[in-house]
Amino acid sequence: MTQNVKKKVKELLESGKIKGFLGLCQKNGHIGPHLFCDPDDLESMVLGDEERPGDSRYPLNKLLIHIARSYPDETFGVLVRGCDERGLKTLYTWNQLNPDKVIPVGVACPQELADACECLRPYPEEFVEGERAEERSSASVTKISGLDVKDRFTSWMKEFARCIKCYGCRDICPMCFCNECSLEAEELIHTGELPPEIPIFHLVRAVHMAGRCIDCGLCNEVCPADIPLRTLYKKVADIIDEEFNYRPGYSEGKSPLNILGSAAEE
Amino acid sequence: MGDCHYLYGNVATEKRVRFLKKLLAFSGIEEERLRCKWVSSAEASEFVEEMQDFTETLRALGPSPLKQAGAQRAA
Amino acid sequence: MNEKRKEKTEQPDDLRIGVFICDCGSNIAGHLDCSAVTEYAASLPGVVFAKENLYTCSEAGITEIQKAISEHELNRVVVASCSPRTHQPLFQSSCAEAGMNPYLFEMVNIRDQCSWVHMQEHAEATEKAKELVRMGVAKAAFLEPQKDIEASLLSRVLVIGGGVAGLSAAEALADMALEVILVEKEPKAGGLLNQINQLVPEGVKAAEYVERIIESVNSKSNVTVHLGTEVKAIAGYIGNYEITLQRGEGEAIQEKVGCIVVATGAVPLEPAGLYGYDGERVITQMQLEEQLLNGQFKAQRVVMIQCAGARVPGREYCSRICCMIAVKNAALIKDQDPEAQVHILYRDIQMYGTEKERMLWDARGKGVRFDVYDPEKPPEVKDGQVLFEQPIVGTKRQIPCDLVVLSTPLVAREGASALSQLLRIPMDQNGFFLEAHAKLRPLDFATDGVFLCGSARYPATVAEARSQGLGVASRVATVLFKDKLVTSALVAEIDPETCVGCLGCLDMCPYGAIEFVPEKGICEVNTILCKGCGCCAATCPSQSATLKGFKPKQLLSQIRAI
Amino acid sequence: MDYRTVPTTCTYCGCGCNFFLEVLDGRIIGTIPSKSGPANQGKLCIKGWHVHQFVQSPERLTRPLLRKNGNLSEVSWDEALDYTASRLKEITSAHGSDSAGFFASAKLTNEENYLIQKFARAAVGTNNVDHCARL
Repeated sequence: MTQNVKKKVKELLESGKIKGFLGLCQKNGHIGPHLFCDPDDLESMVLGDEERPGDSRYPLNKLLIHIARSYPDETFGVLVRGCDERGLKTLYTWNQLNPDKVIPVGVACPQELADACECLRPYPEEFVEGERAEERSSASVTKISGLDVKDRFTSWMKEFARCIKCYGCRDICPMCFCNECSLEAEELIHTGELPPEIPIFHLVRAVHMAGRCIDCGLCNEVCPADIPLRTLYKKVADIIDEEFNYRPGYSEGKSPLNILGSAAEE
Repeated sequence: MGDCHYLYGNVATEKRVRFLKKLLAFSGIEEERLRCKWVSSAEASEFVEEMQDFTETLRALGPSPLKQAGAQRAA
Repeated sequence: MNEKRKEKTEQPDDLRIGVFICDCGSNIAGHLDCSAVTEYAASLPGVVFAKENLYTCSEAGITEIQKAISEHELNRVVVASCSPRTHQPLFQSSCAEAGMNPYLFEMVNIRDQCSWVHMQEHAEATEKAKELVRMGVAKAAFLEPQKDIEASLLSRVLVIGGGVAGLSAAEALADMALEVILVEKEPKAGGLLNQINQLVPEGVKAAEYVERIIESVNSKSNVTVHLGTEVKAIAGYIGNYEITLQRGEGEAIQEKVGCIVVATGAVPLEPAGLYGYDGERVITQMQLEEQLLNGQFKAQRVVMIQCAGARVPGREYCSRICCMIAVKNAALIKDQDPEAQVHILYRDIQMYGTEKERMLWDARGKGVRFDVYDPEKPPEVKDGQVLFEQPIVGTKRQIPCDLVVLSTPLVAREGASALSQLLRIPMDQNGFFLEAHAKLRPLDFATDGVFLCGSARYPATVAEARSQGLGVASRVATVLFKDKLVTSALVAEIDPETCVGCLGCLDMCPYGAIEFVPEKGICEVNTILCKGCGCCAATCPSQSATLKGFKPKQLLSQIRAI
Repeated sequence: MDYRTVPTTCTYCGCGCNFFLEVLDGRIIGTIPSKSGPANQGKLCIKGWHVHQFVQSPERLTRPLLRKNGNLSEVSWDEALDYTASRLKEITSAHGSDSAGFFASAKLTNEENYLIQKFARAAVGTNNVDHCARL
């Protein structure tokens, strides 16, 4: 399954178009992110499927920010699925990556993963591996929307009550690039409480995801308490789409919340 | 709209409020609890009307679920 | 990922707050218990002194504050009285005189939205005043001393546009001994007046009128006129603008100025496709002016159609001056040839002021016919006739004529949006420039240092354009006749330690006060341009952008005191 | 340029969560939980997420400290071990084996923890062994 990606990366590395390729590899029994710099060293490359397709995905575009900050003049390749590509696009608008210095190499997600993710577009614009799976709409959002307002409240309160405030949702999030985080701002959220102030902690994060979340679902995967964060942020994205006709990573340009005035929107 | 002391401040606010109302609703907090209206200093009667209407709305909705949840947690 | 500096949210322990409760005569004390509020204020944390005054803003009240600052070593002052709009500057400067940083002053309004609106509810009003005072004191605890921002000023002005508005501004500015650079796109100054016949009500020839102003401007040694020249680039901000001018294909001219006046005017609508407009049998008022000016006018039966292309979907505004022009020209035609027939078809006549109203009655007296038409059923121009239907009675009328004159509106220049982007100044939906406030600041832009006059703002008569030009000169003078620019320190700041250069704030700044610095990879605030609106602070995802005097800590302490 | 992701095990507690440390040019810049870590399956607690911060903290102790004349001062491992051994001997010979106690740590491996209890029981002769994860 990795032949085409390897071939493409080998070409890019040999031609000197990229300094390195940020992908995934199997090492010490773990699948993890790896920067491939040597064209003869692509043996261990994998796509992140261990037991199930895509069960070992990582926020490669976020890691790329770390590298690019130190090496702004170098070009890097990066492995992208549909969501990663949306992430790249959004990070470009936030000036966190330079589109001229990034060469994405795409893989399309299999149907099983697309179903699990309820992904609106489980493939990047161009891909060298995999086949285009069918898009899926979000049943999880519909389910919660269907509840009575009181039941919705109770259900979210139950979910948020499990939070152990590990900040994993933020730390894994490829769209969280701030140095200083509002979730740690004493003025906004009481400190020294576990679970963190309900529902403020999670709603503050949800607000920050508006116009930004690209629905990769990594937050949901890293949550030790299994809080359905992806569903919450899917709804956030739906709202921004309904109200302003903008969906991060799908639409062009900046979030409507980051554009002055109303002329540029709608 | 746009007729703001800070040029586009009210446009920016309006966008956020539109988003927030729907987010609150999804989180189980009645969106009627959040209201944003522009009333100029020359529109005293509109302001009074608006405030009375909002007070009525809040009264009809009853105490905020957040308050109840907070009390439960404290107990 | 995050190594955040923790800011203390406890109150500073060296607080010495003084609270002054104002009776405002009986304005406040007549409707609530000021003594109770004063007593309550004294009990609040951090408050070391509380005093009730009959009038805090009076000489005696001010002395009281200043005395208390020195006697009780106050490091915060809270005045609970009227609107900050009225007296905040007075109280602040009084505190400064007494040696306290003026930014450590906080004002609470217990009059306008408290005593005045709860006149029949003495007890409730008293409670509300207490709450408001508690909020003010809570915020005051977190106030930080600031220093006013100062910048230099160049005593030179750029005037863009050499029509009557721009010329008048240049003339007046030069008379104030300011150096003026006047830029006119056309090879000749004078603007629309060059094409106009004569002015009302005096009957002065337009060309003579404008020529006199041009000569006056040219005669002044401190005015440089650049004809056939356009503004290519503008950088900088109030007090220190760098501008690039371009004359044709010639070399670019660099200039530095302190203020900019926009007087780019407007243009008459070219009514292509309207009422069979052909420029011969169906012409515009502007073309009629030229015919009258050159003595080419020969028609015997004239029909004028008002609001041609105006007050229609897509161009809904009233151009203000077309009714007056039509009446003026109709009367003139009648003066030249009393036998001529002149018909004006209108929707409603807008003659501004008593002088213009007089013109209308005079024209009627001279035999000009006026007929109203229904905008739903506009007149038709057909085979040397104008057909229209009289509203109410419903009679269909035909007016034979040999000339149809369309009164078309003034419309914004095509180049307006380019200039709007150069200067970052707003336009309304019709492409006219938008002043800071229609009533309070009609000649200012919200951007400091940039001013506006004439038809670039909205269609104006010659007299209005002239007076706006003179007015704008005095607006410029209020800025440039100071030694230096002093602005409030309550502006935004961006923490360079935590900013990640995401540009989130940059596009949200209505004043173009935020700049991305590529070498540092962060955004910075230009404190002269910043107006302290806080859009950046509300947008910044990392709280790196904050607004001085309105930091989350300061606002939230106030809110949580409720 | 040298960018690596180094798989390792969390030393905070005894759970044994796996993660990768992001290392750029010799500096640890981030922690990425391992999706295939059997104990944590891609999740971490707040301490684990911030491992990269303490590793390089300037406040971290990197050499043994010995209190001399009331002040802590850095000494060599040899000196520290010699001192500990001699004091252990002195104290246990004067007051008996149970006058000493041993405190093991979740930050150690199983093998190291085995060794410390073995040392306590077999070499010193006491059952006074405890562990920070019991707190």
